[in-house]
Amino acid sequence: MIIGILKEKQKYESRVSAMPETIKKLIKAEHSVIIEKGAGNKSFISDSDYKNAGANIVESDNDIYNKSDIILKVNPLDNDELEKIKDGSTLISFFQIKDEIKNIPQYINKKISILSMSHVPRTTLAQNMDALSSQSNIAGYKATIIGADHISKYMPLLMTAAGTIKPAKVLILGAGVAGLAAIANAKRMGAQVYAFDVRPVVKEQVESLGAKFIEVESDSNEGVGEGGYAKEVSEDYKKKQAELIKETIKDMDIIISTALIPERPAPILIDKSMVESMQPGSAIIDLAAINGGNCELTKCDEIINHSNIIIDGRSYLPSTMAQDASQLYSKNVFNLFNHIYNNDNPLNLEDEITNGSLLLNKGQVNNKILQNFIDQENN
Amino acid sequence: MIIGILKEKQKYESRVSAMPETIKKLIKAEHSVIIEKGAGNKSFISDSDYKNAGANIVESDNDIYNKSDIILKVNPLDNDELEKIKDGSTLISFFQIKDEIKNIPQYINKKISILSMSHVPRTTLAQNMDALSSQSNIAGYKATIIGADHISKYMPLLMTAAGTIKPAKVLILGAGVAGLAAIANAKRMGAQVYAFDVRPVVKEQVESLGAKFIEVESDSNEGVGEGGYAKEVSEDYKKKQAELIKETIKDMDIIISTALIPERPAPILIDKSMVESMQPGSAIIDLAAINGGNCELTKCDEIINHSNIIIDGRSYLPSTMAQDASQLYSKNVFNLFNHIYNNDNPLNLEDEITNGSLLLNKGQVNNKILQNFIDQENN
Amino acid sequence: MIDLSYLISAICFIYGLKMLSHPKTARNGNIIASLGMLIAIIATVYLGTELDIKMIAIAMIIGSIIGAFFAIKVEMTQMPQLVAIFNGFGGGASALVATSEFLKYGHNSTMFLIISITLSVLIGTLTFTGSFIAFGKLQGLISTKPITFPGQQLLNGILAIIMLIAAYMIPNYGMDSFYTILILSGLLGILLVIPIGGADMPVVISLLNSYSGIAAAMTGFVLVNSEPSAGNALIICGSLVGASGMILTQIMCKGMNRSLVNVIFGAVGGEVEGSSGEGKEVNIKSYSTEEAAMIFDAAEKIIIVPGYGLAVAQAQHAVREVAEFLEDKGKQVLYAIHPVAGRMPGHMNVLLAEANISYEQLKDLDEINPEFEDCDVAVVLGANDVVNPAARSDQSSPIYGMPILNVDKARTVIINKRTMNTGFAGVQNELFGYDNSIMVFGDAKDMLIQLLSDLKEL
Amino acid sequence: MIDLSYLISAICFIYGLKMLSHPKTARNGNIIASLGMLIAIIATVYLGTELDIKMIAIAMIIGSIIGAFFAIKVEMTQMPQLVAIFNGFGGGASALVATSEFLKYGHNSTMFLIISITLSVLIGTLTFTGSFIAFGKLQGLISTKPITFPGQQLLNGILAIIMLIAAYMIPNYGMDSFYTILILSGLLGILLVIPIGGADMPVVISLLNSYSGIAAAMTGFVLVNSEPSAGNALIICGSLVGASGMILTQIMCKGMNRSLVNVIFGAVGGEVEGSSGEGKEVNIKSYSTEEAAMIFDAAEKIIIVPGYGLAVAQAQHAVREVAEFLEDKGKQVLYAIHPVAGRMPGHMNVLLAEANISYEQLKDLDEINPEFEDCDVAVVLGANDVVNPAARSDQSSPIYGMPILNVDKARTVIINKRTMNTGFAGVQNELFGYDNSIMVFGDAKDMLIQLLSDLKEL
Amino acid sequence: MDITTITIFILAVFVGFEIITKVPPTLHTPLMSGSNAISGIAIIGAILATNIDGDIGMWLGFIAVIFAMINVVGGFMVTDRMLKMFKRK
Amino acid sequence: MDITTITIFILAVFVGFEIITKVPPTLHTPLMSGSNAISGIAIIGAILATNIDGDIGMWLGFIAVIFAMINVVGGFMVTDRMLKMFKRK
Ligand SMILES: NC(=O)c1ccc[n+]([C@@H]2O[C@H](COP(=O)([O-])OP(=O)(O)OC[C@H]3O[C@@H](n4cnc5c(N)ncnc54)[C@H](OP(=O)(O)O)[C@@H]3O)[C@@H](O)[C@H]2O)c1
Ligand SMILES: NC(=O)c1ccc[n+]([C@@H]2O[C@H](COP(=O)([O-])OP(=O)(O)OC[C@H]3O[C@@H](n4cnc5c(N)ncnc54)[C@H](OP(=O)(O)O)[C@@H]3O)[C@@H](O)[C@H]2O)c1
Ligand SMILES: NC(=O)c1ccc[n+]([C@@H]2O[C@H](COP(=O)([O-])OP(=O)(O)OC[C@H]3O[C@@H](n4cnc5c(N)ncnc54)[C@H](O)[C@@H]3O)[C@@H](O)[C@H]2O)c1
Ligand SMILES: NC(=O)c1ccc[n+]([C@@H]2O[C@H](COP(=O)([O-])OP(=O)(O)OC[C@H]3O[C@@H](n4cnc5c(N)ncnc54)[C@H](O)[C@@H]3O)[C@@H](O)[C@H]2O)c1
Repeated sequence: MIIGILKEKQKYESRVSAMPETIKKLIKAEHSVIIEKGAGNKSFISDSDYKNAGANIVESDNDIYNKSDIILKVNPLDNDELEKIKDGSTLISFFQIKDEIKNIPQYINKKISILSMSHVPRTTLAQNMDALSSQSNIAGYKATIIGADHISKYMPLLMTAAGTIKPAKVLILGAGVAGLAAIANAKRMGAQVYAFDVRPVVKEQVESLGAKFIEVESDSNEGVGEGGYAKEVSEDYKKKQAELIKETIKDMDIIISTALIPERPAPILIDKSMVESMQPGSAIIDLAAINGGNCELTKCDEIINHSNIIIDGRSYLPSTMAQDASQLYSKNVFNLFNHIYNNDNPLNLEDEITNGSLLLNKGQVNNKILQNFIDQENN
Repeated sequence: MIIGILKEKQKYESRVSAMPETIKKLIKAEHSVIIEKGAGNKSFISDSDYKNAGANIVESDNDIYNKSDIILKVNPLDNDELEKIKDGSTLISFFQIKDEIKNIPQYINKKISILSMSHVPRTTLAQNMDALSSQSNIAGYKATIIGADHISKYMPLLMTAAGTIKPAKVLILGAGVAGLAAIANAKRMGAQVYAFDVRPVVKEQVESLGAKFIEVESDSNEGVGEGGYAKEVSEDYKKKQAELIKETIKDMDIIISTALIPERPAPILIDKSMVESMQPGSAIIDLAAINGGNCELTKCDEIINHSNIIIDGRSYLPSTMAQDASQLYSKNVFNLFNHIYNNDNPLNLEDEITNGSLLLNKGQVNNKILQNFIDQENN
Repeated sequence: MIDLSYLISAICFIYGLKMLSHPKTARNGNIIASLGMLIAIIATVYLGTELDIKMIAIAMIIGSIIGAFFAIKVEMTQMPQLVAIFNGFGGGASALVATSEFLKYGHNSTMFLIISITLSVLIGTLTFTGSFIAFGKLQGLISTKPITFPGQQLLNGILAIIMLIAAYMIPNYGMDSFYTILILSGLLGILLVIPIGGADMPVVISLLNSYSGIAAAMTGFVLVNSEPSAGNALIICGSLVGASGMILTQIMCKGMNRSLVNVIFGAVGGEVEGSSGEGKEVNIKSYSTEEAAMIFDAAEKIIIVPGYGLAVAQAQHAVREVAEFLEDKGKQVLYAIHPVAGRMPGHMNVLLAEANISYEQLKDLDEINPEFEDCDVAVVLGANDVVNPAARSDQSSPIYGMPILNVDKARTVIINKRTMNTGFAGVQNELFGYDNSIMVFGDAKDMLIQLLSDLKEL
Repeated sequence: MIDLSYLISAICFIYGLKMLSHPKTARNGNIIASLGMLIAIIATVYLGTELDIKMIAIAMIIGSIIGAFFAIKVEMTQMPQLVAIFNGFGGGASALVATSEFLKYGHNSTMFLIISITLSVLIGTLTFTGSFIAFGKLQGLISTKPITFPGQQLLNGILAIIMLIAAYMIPNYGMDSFYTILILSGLLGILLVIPIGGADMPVVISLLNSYSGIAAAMTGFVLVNSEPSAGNALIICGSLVGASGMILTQIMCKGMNRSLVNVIFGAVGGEVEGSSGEGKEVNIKSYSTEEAAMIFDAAEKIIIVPGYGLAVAQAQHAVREVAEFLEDKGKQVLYAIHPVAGRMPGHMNVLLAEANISYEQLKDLDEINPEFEDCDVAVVLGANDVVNPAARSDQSSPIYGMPILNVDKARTVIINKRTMNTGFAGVQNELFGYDNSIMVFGDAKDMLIQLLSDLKEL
Repeated sequence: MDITTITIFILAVFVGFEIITKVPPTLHTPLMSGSNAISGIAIIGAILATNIDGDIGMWLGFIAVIFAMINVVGGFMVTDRMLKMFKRK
Repeated sequence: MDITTITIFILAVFVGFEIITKVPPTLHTPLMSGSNAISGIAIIGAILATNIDGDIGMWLGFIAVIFAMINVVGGFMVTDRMLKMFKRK
């Protein structure tokens, strides 16, 4: 097969969907690879690196869209790209349905197959294809670094001749993959770390990283949805939770919020008054920004200052660590590709992973949620 | 006495020379304190905080210059301020002779006394007045944070489903106070840390923080100057050192350089070719920038990108942590003030600390190095 | 001369026993003890009063052949029952000697002699029958379940009282009393052992062993008048074995977390086999940390496999301490980090870095898997899914296809977790039942701390 | 009845000694042993053959008063010499008893008796004179320096040979031979002890103590024919003390890192007092980790003072382990962080955070200083300047005026560093010589690891 | 019957109690088996018993020798076999 | 002279060797002092010696009793004094 790799066009995107190593593996598996010129630049990979790995460098993305059977990308196609892609080809990339729903008709028209990295099931077996995890982990890690950069205090405890500096207090809202990574790194940096999540199972995980878990008393499985993800919670719970967060937040120096509910806007956990109750000089890193943010005031991809509180809504943290982010992403993509195509029966819909990640199969809808969204659109 | 506290006028300065706590102590010691409006804003201290502590808030700095016997500042006076200061008053602030030499005649003319925070002797007893240490420690700490932010890689080792991420390699050039702080924090963040210094005693200190010391073979006390500071080293040593750094640098992801020699330009340890030999995506944090930098390419207070290597020459890192920096600095200042004025014989020139920090005594030169500089200027 | 020989043989026994209780000297200890025995026999036969050497030789040869035959033939797994039966013969011998002494003196003996003979017969016979029951239980000839019936203890008490009376009556009734004692002792031996469960058998055997020593000592008291030096020898060696056996029994009880009283009267020793909860039954071996420590002690290359449970237990420091101790002993210790161990990417890295375990010791899946084959012990600490062999072999398993750490290739796998519960993926792990697997249950931190102190005590 | 009493008293001694060797039971052990002695004496006096009770009572009262007087009056620091002298009397008593037995039997005794008497007199007298020399050395009456002269060992050898010959001649020359032995033994005792240095005295006393036990045992052999039960009692108790004393001597030698041979023949035991290098001489007490462990064991509140040395030794994990062990024993452990400890601001924080010591346990100067007063042990680990009392009191000191951690206010201060070298500021630290200060020399990490294992063995 | 006999008995009991201190669990069985073999010291009595007058006594002695010998020989051998397993490579 | 005496001696030596195992250094002196007091068991011999005919023997016995008594009483008392120091608060 001919596999095409494109340069990402989004403003803040620095990642690339395949590393030279991955390309070597693809070529070993007797595929041929074409790659757009400069695709790796922002991840500090030169075209010659790609060439050495065996890829063909092409000047224009048109060539790639025309020739490739399968296209590897980080982000889904924009309008322009969607125009260019050849009918019947397969796209492997992140794909949040709620954000892309407007383009779905065109994908269907062009009989595109979409293998969504966002929909790889979160099973033990699929973990090496789980790009959500690998990128969330980066985001969580990086959030603590920029948090430490934003505040005008030390993270660790320090007893010096000029007095004792108290350790910074960090609160993590939502202890999924990103949240756990943030906890781990904030602990490492010496801060006092607190965490909160709706799913009670997370308590043990938080404590396994040495942080304190803040609990809302409630029916124990309130926030547990399908497949280990969170679901929306009751009003009563929301009130208790708001109360708890409100109390806790006052003392915090950094808040890293990662609370997400799949295919839904992010829950608002921090409102304006709560922000204003924080100590001047504190920072909020809102990793849920792209889904609306966990903080009312968050502006996606902007760093704002509200009454001396910094609210960082950058959604592209993985891109700021493009070298590692690209490496992990490209391995995830390759593993998925390999899982699906490296057997006698490619696109075996019996297979949980293949079936789960396949949103469109040559233009045919292969996903319940997607179908729901389409039905909703049509009404 | 009337003690005046000013708002710092320098572009990147966010610190303030006295915290409300310090002011309380001064007032308890029966001094009165006047402070310029908004002096603490950038350190997130409001005027009302100062008021509550007992200070008088004044609108214009003129009032302060006119009324104060002693002026507490972070940075020395600029031309404008020097105009305004009342004759015969005392200034306590940082004071690097080589940078301020042009203003010295005017200080002398106005019979100003200068107590330089930069010249407090580095003795055990004086440690709580040692603002160089407290601020260098911040700079070293912060350098690792911004280093981790600059590079597009993780700091720690990570073994994940999508492959193993190697830990970042960090090289610290110059293991004084700032260097040691950088080592400690980089280790904490999980990086592999190497350090280099001309003073061999530092080896034990570096190792006491768990980092590796890189050694140049040589006469063992080559780089040891007066008072525990470094001195300039021989040509032969410089060559060996350059060789060693050149070899080491190639593998490094972050370089934090802190090498300084008092009252002299910083030694150049990294030249252009060495920068270019580094891996793309790496970063250099040059804490010696204000003294010319340890890297040939460093531009003071700028972050530049040279062939995909970021060179961060910001000299105001302590200001980015203004809350803690101001707190520590104000304690240092208070301790020095207290040491000098809180006894029967103020400005006791027998006292090592007083004598060491007193550069000008009512316009009279009280410091050998300063005298040397003046003599040089006059020739 | 004969006295001196006995003294020397006694010293041999003392030293032998002492050495037997240390792993490194144990084998030599056994040899020294057997040497002591040889000296004692030779002294008795050649230096003693005139004996019918031919007859003795025949008896000795018969006995030796039988003993040697079983000692060589029997399978390793049947050792305990063999010890039980040998022990029974020892007790029997004492009882027989006492009997023949009784026949010699009749009922006209001194008080002291009567007491000695009674005790010797009582304990010897009890040991004899009791050992056979123990043998039967271990061999599976008799149900290993505790066999109990109401009034059991009462019956034992009555038997004891009857024997007491019979002994008191010896001067009057002579042989009749004696036979009563003989028969009832045999019965008592059976009754005492039958209610004890299979799992407690080792303790019982040890106790019977101690009894047979005491029986020998009692026989010594019987003999001491007619044959003072032989009598003394029997007393010394018998009481030595009796006392040390008692201590050993107690140590064993403590090791099994049972009190001696509990074992003898409790009759509660059920099975301690673990069951795998749901699904397939796996047959697991549960070891104490002390036993695990012995295994570590003998190992040279050790691979530690941390999992989520290690993080839950916050045992990162404990594991480093154990590893450092083992390294100080010259062993090689590596950590095998599975890419998905824990609950977040790099979870194990964070954990182990916190304990300051150097990066060089951490090996990822590809590096470490070839190493398991020549590794003596793989220690799985709170990991489960990442070492589940089903991922390699069981196509129906939800984790089939995931690369795992091949811990099962190690000579011995020691697995620590709290229960037989499943891990994150919710699938059974047949590794736990493998022949080379050993489970050590408990919280990882507690277990490691215990292990360390046991290692230090070796 | 008398036999039984002796047996019981022997059992008391055995138990008493056993208990004496464990800190918690030691005192009761001593009481049990003295009870055993009481039983033995009563049995001898009241149950034995007819004796001149009045005379015995007088002698016993005299002896008791002398013994009690010294036991109560003497200062704590003089205990060792007291033990030495008591021991000498014990040996003397054995020699006297043997002498009087010799007078009784004359030279017409059996071979066995002659050997027994000779050994008893030899060892008893040697213990007597040797103990007095040891006493003299410890009390400062005789130079504590090893007193040596050429041919010393040769002389000892000749004396021994002469005695051997004299003993052999007893059947011929009777009393003359005997007196020769008596006198030469006394001389030998002096000669054996005089070349041994003051520092090795404790070992010598222990050895002499063992000898006095052996002397008693030998006396037992002398008596066993005429008074079998008393003889046996002496043999049992004497050999018990002889053997246990020998073991104790060996343990002590090991503790002092000397071999027994070395002590007896080496004559090299010099002074082990530490000197402070330059400047003022401070008189320090250097303890082993074992002794330090005993102090920790008795403490309830412990404050750890880390310094630069702890970082150099990278002993952060070791200190946490020790602290956790102590906490598990129910003790309170705090860390006192001096603001300038180490070589960079916050050095100790970085260090202790790496070992995951919780922030709550770290106390800064102002918080911790009031705590030292009711703290049992302050442990200074590789810190020096930050605990130098000169900063408080010595106006001439370059660090005068710096606030320090007031460790000297603690009941006991244990200071660990490698040498008597100064710290960063280059000033002497008189804390090391304070009465409540104890030095434990060595690298902080090694020392802490050793300490932990010693703590576990208590 | 003599007090010395009792003394010896008691001392031997003491020695027995004291020499077994900490035994690692893996040595429990061998140690048990080894001390079991030692309790075959009854062989001495058995041998002497063969000398007793009267058929019954003698035959009892004969059987006792066989029994004791089984205990002794079997016991030591099986102990050795067990201990061989622990030998390090 | 009897082999049993030797047997008793040897067994007692064994017991003596075995009961002292690990002694913490602070207990060295008290233990030494305590066992020293026990070695005053020579008192038994001394008491019996007072019974010996002839003046010299008797007086030797008298002195021996004094000596032994010093050892016993002084020894136990001083040991107790030392051990009191170790008592916890
Ligand atoms: N790494 C990631 O990014 C990530 C993220 C999400 C999920 N996962 C999944 O998590 C699993 C990780 O595998 P794993 O082997 O590390 O863990 P695991 O399969 O979940 O097994 C952990 C085991 O530890 C035991 N345990 C729990 N607490 C313990 C304690 N205090 N002391 C001793 N043992 C304890 C538990 O058994 P007992 O209850 O019997 O003690 C459990 O069986 C994989 O299935 C992986 O797919 C990984
Ligand atoms: N905190 C800061 O910012 C800073 C910066 C620069 C200077 N200082 C100065 O450094 C000093 C700090 O005081 P401090 O008490 O922490 O340290 P210190 O006074 O320098 O004493 C450290 C002691 O540790 C011992 N030591 C070294 N290595 C050891 C090892 N491996 N094991 C055990 N002991 C070891 C040394 O004695 P041996 O050689 O005998 O073992 C030494 O006396 C102050 O004078 C302070 O002014 C502090
Ligand atoms: N099988 C695997 O191996 C594997 C791999 C990766 C992740 N997972 C699992 O997938 C699940 C989802 O992980 P994710 O990081 O992608 O989650 P996510 O990004 O969807 O959500 C982040 C976290 O926010 C929490 N959250 C949602 N609403 C909240 C609210 N109102 N208040 C507070 N917290 C709220 C969620 O519970 C979740 O923990 C987790 O259970 C994770 O362990 C499994
Ligand atoms: N007495 C005290 O308590 C106290 C307090 C603080 C600092 N100090 C001491 O003061 C001294 C100076 O500390 P500082 O941080 O202010 O130093 P600095 O900022 O002047 O210099 C930083 C480091 O750069 C090094 N350096 C100079 N030239 C170099 C070259 N060519 N290559 C490599 N490295 C080079 C120096 O050796 C020094 O370690 C140190 O010895 C420090 O320990 C003492």
